[in-house]
Amino acid sequence: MYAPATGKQKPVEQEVITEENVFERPDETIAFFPKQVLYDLFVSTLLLLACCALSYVSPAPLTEPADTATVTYVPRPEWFFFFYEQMLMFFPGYALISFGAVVVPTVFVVLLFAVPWLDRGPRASSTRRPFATVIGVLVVVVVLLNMLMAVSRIINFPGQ
Amino acid sequence: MGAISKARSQAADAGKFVADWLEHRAGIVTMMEHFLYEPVPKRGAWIYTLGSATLFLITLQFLTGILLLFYYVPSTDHAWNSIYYIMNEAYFGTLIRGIHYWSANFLLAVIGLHMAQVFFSGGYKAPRELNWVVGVVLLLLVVIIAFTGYALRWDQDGVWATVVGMKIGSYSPFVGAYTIQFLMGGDTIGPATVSRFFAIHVWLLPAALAPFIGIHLYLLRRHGVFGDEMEYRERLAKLQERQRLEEYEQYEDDGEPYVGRRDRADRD
Amino acid sequence: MPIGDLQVPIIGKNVVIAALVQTHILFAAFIIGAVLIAATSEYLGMVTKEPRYERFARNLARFVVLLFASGAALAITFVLALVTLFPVFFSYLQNIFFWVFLVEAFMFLGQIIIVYAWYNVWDKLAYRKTLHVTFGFIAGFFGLMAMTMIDAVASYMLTPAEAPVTNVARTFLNQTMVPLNMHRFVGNFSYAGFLIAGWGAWKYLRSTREDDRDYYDWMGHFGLLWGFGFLILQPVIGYGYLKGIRESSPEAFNTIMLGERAWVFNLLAIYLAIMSIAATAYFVHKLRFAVKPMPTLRNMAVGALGFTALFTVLNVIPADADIFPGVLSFAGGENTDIPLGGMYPWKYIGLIGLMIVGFFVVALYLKATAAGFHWGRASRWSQYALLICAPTVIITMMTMGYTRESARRVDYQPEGGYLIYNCVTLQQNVVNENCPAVVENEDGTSTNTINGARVGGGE
Amino acid sequence: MAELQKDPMTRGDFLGFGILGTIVGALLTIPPAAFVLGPVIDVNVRGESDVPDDWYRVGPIGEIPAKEPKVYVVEFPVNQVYSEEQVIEEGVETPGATIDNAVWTSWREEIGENGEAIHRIPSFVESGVQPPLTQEQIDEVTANLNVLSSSCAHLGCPVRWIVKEDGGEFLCPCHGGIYDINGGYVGGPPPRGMYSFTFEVREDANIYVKHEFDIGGDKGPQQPYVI
Repeated sequence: MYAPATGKQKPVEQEVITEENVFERPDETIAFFPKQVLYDLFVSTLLLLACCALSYVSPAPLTEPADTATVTYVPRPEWFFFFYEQMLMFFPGYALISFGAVVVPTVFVVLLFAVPWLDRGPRASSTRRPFATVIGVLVVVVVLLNMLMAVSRIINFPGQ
Repeated sequence: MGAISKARSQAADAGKFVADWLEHRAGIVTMMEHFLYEPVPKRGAWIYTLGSATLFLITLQFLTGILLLFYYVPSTDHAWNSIYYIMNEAYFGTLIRGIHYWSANFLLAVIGLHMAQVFFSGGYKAPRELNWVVGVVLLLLVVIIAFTGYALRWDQDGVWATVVGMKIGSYSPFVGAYTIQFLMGGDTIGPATVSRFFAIHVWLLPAALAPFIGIHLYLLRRHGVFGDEMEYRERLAKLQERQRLEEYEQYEDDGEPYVGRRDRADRD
Repeated sequence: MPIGDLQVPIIGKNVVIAALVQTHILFAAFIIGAVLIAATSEYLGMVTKEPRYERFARNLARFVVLLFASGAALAITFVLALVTLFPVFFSYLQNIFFWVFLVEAFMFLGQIIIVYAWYNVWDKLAYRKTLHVTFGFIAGFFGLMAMTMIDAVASYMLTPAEAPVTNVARTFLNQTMVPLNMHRFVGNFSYAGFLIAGWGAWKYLRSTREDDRDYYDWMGHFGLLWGFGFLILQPVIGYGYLKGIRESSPEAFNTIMLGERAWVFNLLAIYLAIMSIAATAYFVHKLRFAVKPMPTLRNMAVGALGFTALFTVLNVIPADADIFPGVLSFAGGENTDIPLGGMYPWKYIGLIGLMIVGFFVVALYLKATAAGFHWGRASRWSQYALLICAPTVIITMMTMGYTRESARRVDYQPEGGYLIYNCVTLQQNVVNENCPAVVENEDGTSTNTINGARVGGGE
Repeated sequence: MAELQKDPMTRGDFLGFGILGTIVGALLTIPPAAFVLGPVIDVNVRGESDVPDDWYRVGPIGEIPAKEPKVYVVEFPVNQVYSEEQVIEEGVETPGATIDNAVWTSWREEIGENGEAIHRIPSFVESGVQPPLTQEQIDEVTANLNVLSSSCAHLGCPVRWIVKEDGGEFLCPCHGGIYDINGGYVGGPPPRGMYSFTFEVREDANIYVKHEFDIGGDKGPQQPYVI
């Protein structure tokens, strides 16, 4: 934990900054209570207002009761599964469907868990670790593009 | 002394008395002081609000979720009607369900941003690896809660999304058939599916979510907030300065003019 | 036809348009790719403080500035040719995409201003390098935006959305807009990269001074990294693109994949084979000069070269491989239940194999690049490999352009094929009711809002 | 605060605790596991499906047109949780839960030598059906009838029939899977053709169906039955 903010800590000038303790204490700190809590509350109230306004402007959807014998309805996933559904398209045929639907996401989640052990470089800023940043940006771009492709497929498909 | 100033001093004494009484018994004041006045990085304060926004949205989900529980009935022939009742008959029903729905969407977006912020600012470096792992567990829990929650309204969207989701699940090698039979409560969609999804969405996963959020916050306070390298600009500058000085001394004694470290490799 | 029906005497209208647009794209693709490569190299120079990045960025920027004018001239002539030779079609397109063309024009203008300014203030802004680098990236961004707008029009021509034009979302974001834009974005880098590599190799073979040899050897390496690195992403994006075409314009898909234009993709497979074998061989050869020698990994790289050759062979076999009856045609011939959906298994394995081996070799090579190389000692034939890649990439670019445009031929049936798929024919008649710019009048007939012609076959 | 009292622990104690703990732990987890995994055990170990193994009426064969398929709705009673028959008999008299499926029925279509389609609609059906069918009439109908589940073989979206100039095709609107009128695979992401029900035709000229797919000799993976 940080040394307490009250006066007793060692005067900073004498402190010899080494590779290990450079990230020990940030240059300037603010107390959590007044300042940071205010910022957080500001963002939270914005979100709350947005939720309340949206819940009247476009209410939570409730289509007609379920009918499992329909042939006219087109099921669509929620927006946050768009990229997943579009990604399935890249694994055709019965040999690859289970690969693309389950194996690839599990591998992605396992790699996500292992990120701190895959990128062990000392420096944290993204410009100082190009390999991790490039892969991070690639993943984000692929997800966004897949989402965009899914949107373009959904609005253009004769589903309406 | 006027009546007002007397009342004020009495109120102040009463307040002090209560605080001391509580402090002696529960040590509440020191704990609050310890938590509230913890030093946090200053420069990037606005970016770190993403984490607390996620926390706020999850609490919002817990609250509105519990309120919805007062009216929701998890059975195939009542689920839709109970939600119709919430939306049309219950006072402020549209608001409560609206908040639950919209803060779910915002929650997933904000979790994505929060994860990206931590990844690109390197917040998972030692000693904070565990916090990253707990974060990923939280992400998975939230996504599964979102998927199970979508089915509870038992309308066309909900049921058919579950059917497609189950079919995708059935493609997983070895365990596919068993997992979806467990989730559907049999080998076809029916009343058991609603009650299972209800149990998972309302209690099983949130009960798993709460302690992990606790661990996440505990680890956060244990190692302090790692914001971004911009928080350590001056300290990094001092470090590089000291390293450069050390390097100069090393060359002076062997008498050669100093050449950049990289080119030394090419020259010999 | 409102004005006289112009016919170009010998070579015909289509060849005029094709010649102009192909050359324009060869210039424009290089410019968009090169501006971003130069800006990145300048940034790398700023970070690693090595003089060669700076020298390369400056030379490349000068080359781009020189090429820019001729590229732009070709574009203008191309538009003029379109307006004169295909007036109905072009006004039809202009009606639908007016704002898109306007934005594209301004993006083009922005790119011109910034690229010229960026090159001319190179010394003046030397003391504020970060600002100068950001200018480079802004110029690149403008170029990409111009390309995105053009891609909206190009993807619309091949896969028009069946929605009325007022539905802007569907018209702009039609089925193949995103994959086509991605395919060209990655293609520009790969194209520019291979050309830079070829240029570096050519100068390396002709250079006499020691430091020139080092510099051009490095330039060949840098160009090939861009070229091959982005080339291996193309098959996946191409697959997504073709899926989009099949979903919204099945006949066009059949023409290029199964119909009489299918030979084009065999050609493409051959180009892909040449480029990937040459690039992998170059990487394997260069690994010998790594500062940090990696003997085991280098042997694996040789293995990778073998695999690349195998996968390219798999790719080059034509789909209907009954030339060797029984041997190569997949078990059971016609009614085999193909495990990969409609894909021919060996072509799919070939492409995916090429990509995975490509990733492995590039990652290995990047690891060696991080530690640095001893420049200036590359062998002659490794430079010849780069020299072969440059013309191959130019022909690939042209073949790909030819495929996309000829997909709308749809074996010539309504008056020689379509200009906008299922909507405007080559003789510029609107043939389909649900064409966006067609208006349903009360008496049931529908008239084309542009030339007032009654819809349903040219009269 | 009293300091922690650390009495030395022998290896024996440790093993004792370990074994005792595991036994008690196992005993404590088996009942909840069985409680929760009940349905999985029923389906896999005891082989019972939620839908009683019986024939369910789909609809008359007379109304199926020659060239295009007709959709019927079949209602399967679902014995799950509180809607089991025995439970309803003992308890409160409530209607059991049912799940209805859309079933595409069509006459088999073959491509003749000269390339145009022959529709195998039995002659006596075209000229109006008199209910008591003879045995060979039933055999002819059973041989030429497609009874297909409307759930797409790829991800289970409801498949629809779109009319095109020469006949039509089954299209799955989710990802563009295409099947022909017999349910055979034509194009798109599905790994195989449409699933067909095990069905039988009885004298009363009605189709009866079981709640299971007839994968028979047909290749391709048989995914668990979802709807």
